[in-house]
Amino acid sequence: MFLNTLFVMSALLTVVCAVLVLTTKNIMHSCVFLLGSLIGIAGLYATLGADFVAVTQVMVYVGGVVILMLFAVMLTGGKDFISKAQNLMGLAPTMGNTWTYAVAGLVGLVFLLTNIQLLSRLGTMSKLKNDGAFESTVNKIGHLLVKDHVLSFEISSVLLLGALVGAAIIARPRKQ
Amino acid sequence: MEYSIGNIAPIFLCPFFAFVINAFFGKKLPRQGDWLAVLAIFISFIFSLRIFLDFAGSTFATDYYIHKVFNWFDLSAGGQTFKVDMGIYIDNMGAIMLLMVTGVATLIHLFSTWYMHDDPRYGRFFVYVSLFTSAMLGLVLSDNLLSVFIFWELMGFCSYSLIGFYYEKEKAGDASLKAFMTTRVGDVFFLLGIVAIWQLVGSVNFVDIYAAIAEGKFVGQQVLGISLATFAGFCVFMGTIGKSAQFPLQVWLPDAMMGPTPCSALIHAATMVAAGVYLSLRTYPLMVAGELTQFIALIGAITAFGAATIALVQTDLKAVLAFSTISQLGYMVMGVGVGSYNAAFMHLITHAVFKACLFLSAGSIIHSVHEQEMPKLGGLRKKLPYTFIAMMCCTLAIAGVPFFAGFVSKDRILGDALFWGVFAGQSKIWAIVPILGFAGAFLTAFYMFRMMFLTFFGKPRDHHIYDHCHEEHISFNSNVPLLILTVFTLGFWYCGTLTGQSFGKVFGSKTEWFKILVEAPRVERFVGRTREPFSAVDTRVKAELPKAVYEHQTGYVGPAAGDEHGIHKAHLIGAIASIFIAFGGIFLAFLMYIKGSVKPLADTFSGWTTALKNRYYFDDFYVGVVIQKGMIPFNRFLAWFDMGVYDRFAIDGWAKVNRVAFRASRWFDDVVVDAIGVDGTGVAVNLFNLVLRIVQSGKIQFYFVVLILTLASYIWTINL
Amino acid sequence: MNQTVVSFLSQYEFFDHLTNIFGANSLLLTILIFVTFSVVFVAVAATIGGLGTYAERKISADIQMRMGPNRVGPYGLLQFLADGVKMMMKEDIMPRTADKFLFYLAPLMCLLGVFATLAVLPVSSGFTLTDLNVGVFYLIAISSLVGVGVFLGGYASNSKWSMLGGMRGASQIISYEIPVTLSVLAITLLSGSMSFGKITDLQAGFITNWFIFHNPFAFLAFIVYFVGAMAETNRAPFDLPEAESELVSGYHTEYTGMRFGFFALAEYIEVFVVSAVAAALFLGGYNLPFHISIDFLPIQFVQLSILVGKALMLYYVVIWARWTFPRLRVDHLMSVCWKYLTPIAIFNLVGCAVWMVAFKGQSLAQLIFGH
Amino acid sequence: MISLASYLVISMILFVVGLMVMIARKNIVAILLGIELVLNAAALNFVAYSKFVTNNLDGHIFALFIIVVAAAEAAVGLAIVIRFFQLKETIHIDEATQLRN
Repeated sequence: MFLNTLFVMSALLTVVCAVLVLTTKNIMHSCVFLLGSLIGIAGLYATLGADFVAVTQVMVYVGGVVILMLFAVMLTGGKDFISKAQNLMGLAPTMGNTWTYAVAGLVGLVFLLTNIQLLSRLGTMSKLKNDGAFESTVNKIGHLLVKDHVLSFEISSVLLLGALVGAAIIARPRKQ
Repeated sequence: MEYSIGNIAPIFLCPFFAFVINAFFGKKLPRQGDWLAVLAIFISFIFSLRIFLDFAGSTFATDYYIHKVFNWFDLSAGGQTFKVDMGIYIDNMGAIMLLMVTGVATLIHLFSTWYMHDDPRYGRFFVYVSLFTSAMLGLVLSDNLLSVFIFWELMGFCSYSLIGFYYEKEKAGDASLKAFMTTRVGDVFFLLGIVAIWQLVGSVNFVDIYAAIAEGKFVGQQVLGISLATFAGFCVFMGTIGKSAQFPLQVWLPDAMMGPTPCSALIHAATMVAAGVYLSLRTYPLMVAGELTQFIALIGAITAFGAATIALVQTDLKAVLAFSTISQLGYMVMGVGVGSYNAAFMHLITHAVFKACLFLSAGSIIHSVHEQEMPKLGGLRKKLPYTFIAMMCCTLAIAGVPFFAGFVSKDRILGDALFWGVFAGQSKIWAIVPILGFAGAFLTAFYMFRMMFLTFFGKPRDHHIYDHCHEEHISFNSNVPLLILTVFTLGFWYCGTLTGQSFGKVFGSKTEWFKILVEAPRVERFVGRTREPFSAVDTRVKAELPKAVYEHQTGYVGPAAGDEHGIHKAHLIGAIASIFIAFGGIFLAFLMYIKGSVKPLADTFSGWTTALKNRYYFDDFYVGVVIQKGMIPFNRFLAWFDMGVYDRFAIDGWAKVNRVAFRASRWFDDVVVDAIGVDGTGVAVNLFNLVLRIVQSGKIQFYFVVLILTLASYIWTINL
Repeated sequence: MNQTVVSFLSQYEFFDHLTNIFGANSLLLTILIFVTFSVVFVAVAATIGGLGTYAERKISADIQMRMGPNRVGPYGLLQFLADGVKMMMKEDIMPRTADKFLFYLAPLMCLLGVFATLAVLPVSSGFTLTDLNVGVFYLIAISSLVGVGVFLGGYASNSKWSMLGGMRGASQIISYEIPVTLSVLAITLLSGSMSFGKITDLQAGFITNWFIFHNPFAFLAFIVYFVGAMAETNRAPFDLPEAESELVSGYHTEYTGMRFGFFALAEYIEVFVVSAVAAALFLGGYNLPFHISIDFLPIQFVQLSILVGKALMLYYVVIWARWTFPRLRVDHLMSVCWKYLTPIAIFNLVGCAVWMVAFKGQSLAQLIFGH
Repeated sequence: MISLASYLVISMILFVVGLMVMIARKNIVAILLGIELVLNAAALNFVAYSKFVTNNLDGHIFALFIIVVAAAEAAVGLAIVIRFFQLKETIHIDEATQLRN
């Protein structure tokens, strides 16, 4: 019952915020809705018993979204999007126009249908195998990370380092 | 004693590493890294001393040699073999040479730390000197003409840099250029000789050349109508002429005195110029095979006498020494020519010692009084007592006074020359060689003592300079090197007797080591000898090799060893004549410059004196005739040929042909290629473009849509 | 399931009466207890936050040798209530060009971030709302929502001072999260758990069992944590986002009335929370220095008062620091974080790991005095 | 109510919405938002399958790696956006049609 309530709330938060990300015209609002959506996903993780993943999701994305917002503000300027009323046909930098939304809707529809086509076969698979009590995943994940998945763990650390250095190099202002 | 590469390579590598380190970090090192250079050459000296003691000290057989080879590069392909080897070759002569070079170089390095210490480019001097020393040692260690040539050129470069060391002076720059260009003439011939030998022997290794000579490969081989051996020997000897400043390429050496005095001592007296003689000694069998001995003897004699005459009128301290160097080198070359292999090499060694000492003494004087014009000096004996002792001993040695080294070696050369020219039954015209040799010896004694008297005796002629001169004190780096060298100007170090003749033995017969160790290469024993790999330790067991026998040998190692009587007679005459000539020259100098009872003969031979002062007009001849009248008109002719004939007919005519061809091709280009090929392609591309432009929009979202739709269609396809 | 206040209360007899009323295993009862406790927690926390403003003024007055507030109530103790009433009565102004949605959202987000941390705050062995097994991690994660609130507040006001304050706040909070997290990670390493309950239980006993005295690295980690936490809560000397001499009032320049009150309240509660967390992680938490059965209900209140007392002592230190140290410059602020605190924190982490391996997890006191 | 299908449907909606954001929006930062949504949809799928099908924690590990990759992607992506903005003074995606300058 409790889990069901949490699931419904999280699912609604996720889906509604995701749709709002798509439809809202202000990039900052989009970012906030994205944050909502991601926190909703964290809630979904929690309903799946993935406590560590859920908290990591919140941990990473709250900071990450703030950064995204910072960039959005710095690169587009906040004021324009508040003072100017947006019409759907206008070509403001943040937004697409009707045309792009139409294309996006079409493509989304196609992909939705594709996915439904795929998901329709899953009826036989959706059996809850692990219906036991909630147990902590932290220790197990720790063991998995340093035993079974140690190579990918190390590679991901190299990836992060590379991304860090690469980002620093790319973003460094160059003297022309 | 087994030698591996680790025992030998440091001789060459120590100075080389000192050069590398000093060149890059010298300025950061304390004292600009001079201690490094000195230390390096001293280490080389220690290693050389070890080798020398092994070779001379009854450890090896007399005909033992170390020869280690590694493959430098191998371009063999198909049936062709093209392997170039590098290696180390040390025989008795090489061991003695190594000891001489490292020993003299060590002392000169030490002296340089005193002589050069106020110089603004103090560190750089040691950089050059280290490089030079390593190149010289590399040359001595080389087992083939190619690496000899490499080190030869490296020394040429060092010589160039050191002559032009004071490049602020225009004369120094000119002198360095002159030295470089003049020796280059000889080097070109030398390279030609190497190529000639290569194409016959397939190798330029000394051992292979000796073996080839022994096998008679050179017999009957001709190039350009002359014998190949003659051609190759001549070309190699031209290298000697250039490097050892023989007639007619002697002009560079006097000018080379523009360099710092220690470098003059090291390069232009003791080692580099001796390298030319060393080379001709190494290739002596080739010279014999090419029947060049008479030519060589004549060149040597002319050089020895001519340079001695020029030295008579020089007033510059270093110029006298420079001409005396040329003259002494002439004696060595003459010794090679007359077959006095042993004595020529001995003279090389003794000359290196006393000439280095002389130059260092001159350096000491110059550094003390800051003047090198002899007429302004005089009476320095009291101010510079140690320098005086050193210089006096060396002068006695070079003048050929008995008991000194110069007498031993020069007398043997002259005795051999006398036998060769007079008693050996050749055409009488070759008597000119000993005559010029003895005349040169007389002049040598005269001009050397003239120099001594003018410098050290009499009253000081310029009191300002005299008073400025400081009293000399014993110091490890100013006059101790001189005194050490002075010790070795005595004759008994080199032979068993004080006089060099069979009489006057003092230390018994066992010290006649030089004669036993050094002999002309007997080419036949090199036939079929296999090479040792570089890393291998010598496998020949000590016991198998005959020991060097140090007992009194009456047998003479010289030309035509059969004619004992003639040789003995010639040497006896030669020795007596030498003694008289030497003392005669000294006495004449004494009369002229101390007593003043005989006037200098300049007025009597005024025309000749003028010629002498102009150095026989060689420089003028080279500049005025060879270059002005010969080279420049020739260049003009070439330029005319280039512009007038080649340009006009060949190039312009070809251009005309091209123009016609061009018209034809333009038509083809315009009509066929352009209209059909290029424009047609353009139209085709344009058409294709119309389609592609829609797809290739550069808009990433469009690509993304296509990607997604493709993915969706793929999923649909595999699912349905 | 985790240890929660509900499962704690279920061992007492009065719980049986409650189950009789609501029915066994009733969701309603669970929710009722949770809601009750949450409301109490929030109320208490808000009171502490409100008293924080009073304490701030009183302590600053003490440091500056003034009287401070002394009119409302005894010793001016009710000043915060008066302030609260004033704020609620004030006109709620919003700039015309502000982003309305975000302008409303920002202070709420701040409050949300702070109050959500109360869920895992280990106030006592029984009264803790829930003892998550990823509690520490959760606390750090959820408290960074405050940064979002600060940034959104700065952005939504559409004022350059607010914007600058918001930018500074965002960069500062995100940056200082790193040394703080690394320091907390060191404690996680020492205790082998991320649950507050377990971490606190490991520190039971005498003062030498506290993690701050476990090893030298942990002591350094405490300092790093405390400095970083002060920066994260925008307290002086790290109060760049609201530096009144530079940015008028920083990200909440345009806020008035209760919305401003939310920001202020969130800040003061957050200071209390990080102090409590520091007390729980490093200073032994709610543990008494002697063993006592926790089943006896009043003991819970003793534990509660111990933790709150420790937290308040740290709270005092924070206020003391504010009125003692001058404010940092912006570039200094960043270099303190990235060039000093972060390397030190990494060093601590590695040092703790080495310590755990080298001394088999024994603390310094155990090494010296034996077990 | 809590079944694999429900999670997959949520994940699908997230994915399609992210897709549409990426297609419809012209702001590069907004496109990055879309990418985050898509990545999270995938991660959610992994965790859901881990719970309902494989019954081990490999899905969690994968979700963590997706978060890592998303962080790296955001870092590099934002750096590129900064460079792009320095060059063009806009972050409109349609300006990004050239591979150099």
